[in-house]
Amino acid sequence: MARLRRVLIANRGEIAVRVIRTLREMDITSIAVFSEPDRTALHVLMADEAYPIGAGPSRDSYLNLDRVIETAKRVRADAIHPGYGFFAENEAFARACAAAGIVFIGPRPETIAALGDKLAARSAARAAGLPLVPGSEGPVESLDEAKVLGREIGFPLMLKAVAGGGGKGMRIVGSETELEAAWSLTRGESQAAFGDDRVFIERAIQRPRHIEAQILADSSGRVVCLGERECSVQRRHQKLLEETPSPALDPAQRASLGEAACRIAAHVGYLNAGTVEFIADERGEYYFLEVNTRLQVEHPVTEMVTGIDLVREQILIAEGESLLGGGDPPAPRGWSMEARIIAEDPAMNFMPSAGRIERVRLPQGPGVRNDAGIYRGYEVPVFYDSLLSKLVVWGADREQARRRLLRALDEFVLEGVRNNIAFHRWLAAHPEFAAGRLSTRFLDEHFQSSMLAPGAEALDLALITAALHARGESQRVALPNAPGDVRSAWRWADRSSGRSR
Amino acid sequence: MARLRRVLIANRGEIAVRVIRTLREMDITSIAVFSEPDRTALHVLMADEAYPIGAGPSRDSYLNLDRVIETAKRVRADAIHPGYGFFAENEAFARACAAAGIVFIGPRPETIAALGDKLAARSAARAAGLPLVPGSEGPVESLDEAKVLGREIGFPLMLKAVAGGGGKGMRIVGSETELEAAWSLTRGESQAAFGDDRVFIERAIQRPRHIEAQILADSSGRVVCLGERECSVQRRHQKLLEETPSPALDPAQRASLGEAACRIAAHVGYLNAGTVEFIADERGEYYFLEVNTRLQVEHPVTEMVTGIDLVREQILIAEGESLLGGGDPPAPRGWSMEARIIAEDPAMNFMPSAGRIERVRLPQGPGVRNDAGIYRGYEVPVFYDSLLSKLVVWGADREQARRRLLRALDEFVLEGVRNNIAFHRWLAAHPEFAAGRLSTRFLDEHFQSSMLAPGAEALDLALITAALHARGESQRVALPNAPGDVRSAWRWADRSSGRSR
Amino acid sequence: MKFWISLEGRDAEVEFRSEADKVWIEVDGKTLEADFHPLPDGEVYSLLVNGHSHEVRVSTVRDQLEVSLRGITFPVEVRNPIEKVLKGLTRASGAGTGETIVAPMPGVVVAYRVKPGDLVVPGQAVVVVEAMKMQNELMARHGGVVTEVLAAERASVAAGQPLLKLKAAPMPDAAKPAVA
Amino acid sequence: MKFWISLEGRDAEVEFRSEADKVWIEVDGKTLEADFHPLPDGEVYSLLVNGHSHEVRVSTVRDQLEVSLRGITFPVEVRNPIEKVLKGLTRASGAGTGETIVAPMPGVVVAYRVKPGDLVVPGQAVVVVEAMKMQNELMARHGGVVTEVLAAERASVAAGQPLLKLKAAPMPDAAKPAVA
Repeated sequence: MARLRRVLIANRGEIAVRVIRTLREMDITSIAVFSEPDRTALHVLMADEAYPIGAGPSRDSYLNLDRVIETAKRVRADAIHPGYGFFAENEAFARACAAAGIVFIGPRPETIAALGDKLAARSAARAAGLPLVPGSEGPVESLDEAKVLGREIGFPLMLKAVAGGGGKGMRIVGSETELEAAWSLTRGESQAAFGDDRVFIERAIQRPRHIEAQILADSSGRVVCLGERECSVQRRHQKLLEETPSPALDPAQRASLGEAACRIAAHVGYLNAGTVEFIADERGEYYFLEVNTRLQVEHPVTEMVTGIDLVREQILIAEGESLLGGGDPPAPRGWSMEARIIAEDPAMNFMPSAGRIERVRLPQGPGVRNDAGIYRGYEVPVFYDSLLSKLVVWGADREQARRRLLRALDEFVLEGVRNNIAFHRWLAAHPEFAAGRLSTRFLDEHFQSSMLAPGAEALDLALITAALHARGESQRVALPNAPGDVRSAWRWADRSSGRSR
Repeated sequence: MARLRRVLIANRGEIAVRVIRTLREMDITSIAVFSEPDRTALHVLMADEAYPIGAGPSRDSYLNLDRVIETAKRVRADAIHPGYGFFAENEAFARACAAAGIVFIGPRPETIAALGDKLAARSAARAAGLPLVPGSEGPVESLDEAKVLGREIGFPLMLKAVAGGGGKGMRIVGSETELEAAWSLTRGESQAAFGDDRVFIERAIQRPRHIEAQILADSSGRVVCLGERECSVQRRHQKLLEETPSPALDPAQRASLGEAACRIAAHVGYLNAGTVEFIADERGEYYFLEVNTRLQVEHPVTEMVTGIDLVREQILIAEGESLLGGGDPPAPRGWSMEARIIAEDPAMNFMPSAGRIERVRLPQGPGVRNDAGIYRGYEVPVFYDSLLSKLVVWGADREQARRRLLRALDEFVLEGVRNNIAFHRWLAAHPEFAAGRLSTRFLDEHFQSSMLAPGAEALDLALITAALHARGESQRVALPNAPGDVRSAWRWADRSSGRSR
Repeated sequence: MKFWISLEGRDAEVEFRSEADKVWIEVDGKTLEADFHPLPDGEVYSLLVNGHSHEVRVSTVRDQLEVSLRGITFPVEVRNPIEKVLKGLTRASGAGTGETIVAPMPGVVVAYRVKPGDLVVPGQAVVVVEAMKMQNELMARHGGVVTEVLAAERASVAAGQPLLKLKAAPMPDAAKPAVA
Repeated sequence: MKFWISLEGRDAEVEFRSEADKVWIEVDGKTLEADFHPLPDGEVYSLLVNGHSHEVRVSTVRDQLEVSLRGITFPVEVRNPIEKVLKGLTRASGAGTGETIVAPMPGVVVAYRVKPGDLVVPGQAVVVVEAMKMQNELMARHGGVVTEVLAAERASVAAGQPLLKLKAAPMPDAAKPAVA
């Protein structure tokens, strides 16, 4: 296949910026697309070229398939990088690219389709000999069948929507009596959410760890694994902090997990970069979960320890080159962690936040990498997800990486939009985290938002600051609130809701 | 020796910030000192503690030995990190620390003294069996002796002040006839500049490369070399871009240069981090130049390929620990380059520039490290050197590092102070640089400032921009210049001087 | 100068003095001294308190004064003594006169959990607003009886836009806010 | 709208039209179209010219308009046609009336290379100013006869401070500036 010259990025925010960087290093013209509110987004400023594709809501722009394809054709893009989210795992989009004679930088459409279906993925995994969480072979047809399975597998178990994903459409069932209610609820929700009421059953794992393997596969059929990432620290099924390697695996487990990931990739004839997700129980036994047929948000930690540019590999593979230039994966060096810096308000139960970045000073120096989608003065739009930046650190070992993360969080200045920097500071300083004892229930077990309340020193500083402010404008001090005053009402409401969790 | 708890950094700017970062990662209290104009400098904002030490001029603050030592004692610092410059290679300061019971994080005072004297250093190198540029054994007593040597060594040769350094007090002499004038001139200048008129003679090397070896030595007497750096690209003897490894050395030469560096370090009983500088001729033969008894500005490139935090090693060594935890130096991985981002005006013959940082967006993403001393709104003071930031990149090989450097320079936004970003873009894109054909004469041979003149597209953009500005304030357009108008006069003068070089 | 400053439920009388780059404040009997210097990008100060270096920011979001430091932002109120008294009065009557729930950020009203006439207890979730692809419950602080619904479901709402009005209803004291 | 814009020795008449976020300029017969949007931190614009993305900045340093893009900064002058004419006149006489050498940045006067009465040729170095630990020679553009020395040696001088006055002296045309 010919060398790519012009690549359109069908995405926005930090991942679009991330892809632009590698394109520039490869001397390939980077083409951004943007919605109206994104006219001055960082990916527009940084791309070689940028073209409008519609209004703010994703469906009118970044998820407007015809508009994106039409634009790519008009500007003579010879390939499209989908980033993650939006069209990244969309079979129809991949097919539309092919139909338009544009290279889709990712797996083949049929692979996306096959692995997008949870049950098809499960049976592929079974066929490839991957360990699966004990559960139903396929959709469970009736409540009675569900009860029988329940007795076999044992409670608690998981009711999962076949069409679900990302934590949506799943429910833990503690006992056979709970099963009856859960059965109809889950099917109803699944029907409503995904237009598909099929559900299946899995054993519920008590304190699961989320561990995933990064794979690359090229058109010659060669598959390699570039190690694993642990992403156990999550809130509402959203990953918050990822690291590699996983502190949970010993070398034997690591090797076996990597081989398992390569097996399923080879089995489905995978192409390009992908991630095989597993859950591991407390004994370190791992079970296949699903395959993400795209670049992951957390891919940088793998880049930090391997020195490999995954986006570059994606592009070379799409050009028909052999992955890693035909060489073997390098031995990973050291440890890496990524903290997702998100626009959310810890005092309001981590509700997403928007607004203008009034002041920003990204952490810098040894072992620190920022993948940011923001800059000073940038208005964070309300239409898209609330990931502002990814703070990635590298250390010679886990402890150096953790201390470096703390250091970087300490020097991180980000004001104007509420964010979770203080939360990450709490997390990185937590003894259980330092000990690597993680699970997807970490926050349930250890976190309360009161832990982010300012300490005595902070209050003294706030007093000084408030006094300086008052001195500055003693004449402009606000009048006492009117009865039933709007502003204070909602503030108190929000604060109490935040504190009450 | 006991663990260090409170370390004072007797420096400012990016290197003070650099040291603070490692101290924080080691959980050591970082103590900054600052001159009046540096009250809001980044190292003051980032340190745990910060104390004033006097007025703007260095001699009144950062070079005020008594004030610095007195402050360190008053705030109960148990060690001082000198950074580079200021007191970094000052024997008296190191002794003053010892006298005050404060650990000096660097070599022993006598080592600093011994290696600070060029001739003593040369004889130490000779004794340790290092290759030296053919020249006089010691100071040359008379013009006649100089002539004799000239015939032995051959012209062109170098007349060097014994007390000189950093390019000062040296003169190339092309022939015996030139020697007479040069002899008295050099001695006179040397007397005036250093209060010491002793000079010595070396063979002049035509297109020298500057290659230096990074060493670490601990109190057990163990010495290791962490590879070399090539710093050949210089202007007025100021390094502009450094890289590791050096494209000039083959593995055998690299090993032999490293061993030579360790030999002289061992010979003088070196302690802590240091750099042994060599010059190499076009055949790859290298000769000992001098030893820098401090951390170098360009140390980050070594950190990028080894994964070692050199400041951390300095501190552990100062605590009496064995270097690298007793382990062997890791095999270097990949390639790293550092571009010094300097406040200077390419249109005014690279005259240093000062002022306010109006807008800054540091490059980020994979393989990019910034060691910056600035932030938006910061006033660059006129008292200190003009290094604003160090842009450091890593790549799997030299070409990836070079392309990444170009990419990072492309996304670097730095406005309000004239700087050399465009110059570095020219450099990194130059075919001779890409080919690794470097020498300290690189700029003399390849650069003219007209090469930084804006191209046709830039002029079109400038027209559009100027028009937008005029539209915005068509009423505020400046009146025609008065005769002999001040502003335009100096501007033209400066521009012509810039262009004329 | 004298101020009343309330933050994080702490209500303090602050005596304030400043001179050049130095500021002294007296609060709860203790004296705090700081060297301060303004920084760019808003009302930001570099503070040196006994040599300890801090960056702090003051901002006003929808009339609410906030202080940010080390990634934590929390509301502060500054009043002079007379206002303090008035405030006390209005506060007392505040809970008695009802409250308005507003959208804290731009988004879409997903669903109301209550309808006019419903009795709402303090801390009860009353409306769900979707913003940035996440659903968020807004709660009433004082509670009361729902009098008005001010925005339709599925409607896009701006930050600060009123969604729901509550009329005060008698509450057990326990339900009264600890803060204030 | 119409302007005369001079930059890098190029002197162009520019016809200018704008509408919402779009701007069109006509210069030397060709038309340039751009989509523009202001960015923070000064007068900064994001330009899309045929889809190509650029960030440009305009600033005024000591009355001199400058444009910065991709790390290059260069002076620009914008005038309307009438001014253009006047300018022409004053320019012509400019060289004839002498010049003043000023310090381009804060520093210390190290040494004067000339004294009152000396004849200075165009481009000749007249004074050395040390700034940021480097010595820098300032040159005269038109040259002439030194009339006044305005700052003492070793004196600290501010940016823009006059150092030396020259009275015009007859010059061969060759010495006249090519630019302007």
